[in-house]
Amino acid sequence: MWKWFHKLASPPHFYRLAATLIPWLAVPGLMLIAYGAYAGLFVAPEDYQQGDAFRIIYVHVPSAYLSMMAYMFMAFGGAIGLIWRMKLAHAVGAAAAPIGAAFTFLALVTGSIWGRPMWGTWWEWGDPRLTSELILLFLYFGYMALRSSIDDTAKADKASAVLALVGVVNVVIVHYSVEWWSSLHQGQTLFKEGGPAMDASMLYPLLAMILGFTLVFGALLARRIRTEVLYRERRTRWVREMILSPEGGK
Amino acid sequence: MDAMAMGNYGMYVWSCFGITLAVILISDVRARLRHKQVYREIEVRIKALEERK
Amino acid sequence: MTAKLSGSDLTLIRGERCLFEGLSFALEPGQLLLLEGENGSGKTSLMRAIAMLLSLESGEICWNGEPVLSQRQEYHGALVWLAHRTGLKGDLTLVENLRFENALRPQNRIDIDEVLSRLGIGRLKSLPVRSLSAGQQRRVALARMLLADVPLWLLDEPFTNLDRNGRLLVMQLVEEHLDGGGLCVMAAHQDVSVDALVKRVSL
Amino acid sequence: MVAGLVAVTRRDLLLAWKRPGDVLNPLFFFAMVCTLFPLAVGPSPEQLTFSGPGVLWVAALLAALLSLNSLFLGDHEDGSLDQLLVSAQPLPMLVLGKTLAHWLTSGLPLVLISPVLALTYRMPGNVMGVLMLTLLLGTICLSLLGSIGAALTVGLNRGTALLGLLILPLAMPVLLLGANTVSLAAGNEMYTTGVWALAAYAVAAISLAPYATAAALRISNE
Repeated sequence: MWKWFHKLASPPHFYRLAATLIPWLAVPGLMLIAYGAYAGLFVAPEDYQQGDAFRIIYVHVPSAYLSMMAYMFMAFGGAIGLIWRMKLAHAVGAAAAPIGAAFTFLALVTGSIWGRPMWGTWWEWGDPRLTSELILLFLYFGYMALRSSIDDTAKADKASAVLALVGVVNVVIVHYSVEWWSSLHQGQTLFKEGGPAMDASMLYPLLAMILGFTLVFGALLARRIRTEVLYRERRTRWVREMILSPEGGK
Repeated sequence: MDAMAMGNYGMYVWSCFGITLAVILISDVRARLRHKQVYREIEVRIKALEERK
Repeated sequence: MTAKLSGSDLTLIRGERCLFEGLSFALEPGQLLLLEGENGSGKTSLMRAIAMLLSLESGEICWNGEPVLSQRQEYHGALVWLAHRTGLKGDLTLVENLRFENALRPQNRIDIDEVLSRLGIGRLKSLPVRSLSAGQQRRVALARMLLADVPLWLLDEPFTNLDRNGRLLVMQLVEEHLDGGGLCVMAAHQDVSVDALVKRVSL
Repeated sequence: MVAGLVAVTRRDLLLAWKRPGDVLNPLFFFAMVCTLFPLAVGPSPEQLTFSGPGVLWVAALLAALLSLNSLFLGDHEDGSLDQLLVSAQPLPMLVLGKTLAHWLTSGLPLVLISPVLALTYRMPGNVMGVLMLTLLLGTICLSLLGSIGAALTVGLNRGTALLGLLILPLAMPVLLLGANTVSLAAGNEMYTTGVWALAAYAVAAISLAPYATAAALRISNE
């Protein structure tokens, strides 16, 4: 197993592998999203309480899920990069940040749009999930701000890896402390305790959307990792040969 | 067709789906542009080195 | 125990530039390793890498045959680092600074006054360091080095801000250190004449 | 082991003694922020008693943040940070020493003068006690969290803004626990859960933060 992992971790190998991987992730992902969106919008019955507004769940939940997953990528990428000094792992961390921030923003926007008809306001501090999501967005901005303020890539990688590791511990703490905080004040939440009552025809589109979003996230991530790898390896021989070779490595 | 109206929540539901599509598209386009830009920068530097040799 | 410092196949890349590649050296007790090269040639970076302040791209530094990465505390306990900046607190007096250094090395037993008089800064004891001249501050940093009483000296441009007899004093101290079986790595512009085996690395 | 910690703490306290300005500035800032609020919102007593805990806690958080930027900056500039990184003493211990000295010169004074400001917010005596307790635990957490941020940004001279952006999201649970515990006490409800949570956070921070700070220092001092 170790040999496989080492082979994958070698930048030139990963750079080419990722290129072929992107369509294999993007196409099925988009198909799943197409099915999920159609089924979620038109096939699934409306929620007996929230009516059709609950259909926003099909984009809100996947985005919120990905905003967390991207941060995990940043933390694990950082940890592996620090412990085994693997540039590729740092590249994964650097690539995941902007995508994670995009999905966190998406979760916040869809959450507040969903809240408008439910609570009558665009923002309800009482909802613990939205508030935790907002703090997560600040964590992303902090990570990206630190990374952009350090010129030397190697140092930026290591410093932001430490911040991501400290941050991932705090994401958990933020989640529980915000839950405790909102239990003090009777804020309304989007979900009833167990979430909207979901029968099968409602649930399948959601699973499809989550899987579809994850695959699309994988494609976006793979593309950004290629760029990060290319930038970090810009002085190496394999990059020079690739660029000078006739068909290039677009 | 009234299905589109989403029980007069249409504006909220469609704006959410629209924004989602927009964010995914923008992320993809920005990722592609960034890759092209980095690739071109490296290409220019390496080609310049080659000429000088 | 024959204290021994060696570096094998050291490579360091800073941003765009590769400062040195495949560099190796070995240092035995009583020997001086002289790093030569103009400004910006990577002398300080190599010194910082030897002091484990900088991580290398590849290659390994060993102390007594063992890689330094696996014995950071012992290795740091056996060396003293003299850099461009003196590393002294300007607001504190000379004695307060040195007393702090001593507290970090509880096991040593060299008397402060004897060292200060040796370096000719005995009468500046109660002045805040920031009011001293650059040369005097350099001598205080040298005092810290003598007080540390450790086998390995890492000196980065030790002669800066020193007048003629200051430089002679440094050479004398290095010679005594080497005679006593110590090791010294020095980065300097001008040539150094010492009656001990001098190994040179040019960058 | 502890020799390093004691030595660094003593040196930093000596330094703070010689530069009282660095200690007093955050206190003035704390007092000023507490007076800004009534000016902005109006002096009505119910308003002040209701928002007192929150305002005092936010002001304490910002004051603590203000003094963090200089935690390692001075050492970085005069080269003594190099000496700490090359010392035989374990770096997390030295870093803990610095953070302890920082807390003694910034966090503790905040706690001590907070009752004076709490008076202006018509805070009853027992609530003031809870305020001081939560501020005591909270400032410990803030100093430790802030030392990580200060270590990450020491070589960048980007000022407090970047440090704030890094640390505030991490400090939000501390603020949230602290402020709400005090307002619970003000409403004489059961507030001990918040205090235990803050204490747990402080213990976790004391045992984990120095390692993160040490790693961050080694990275940013390269």
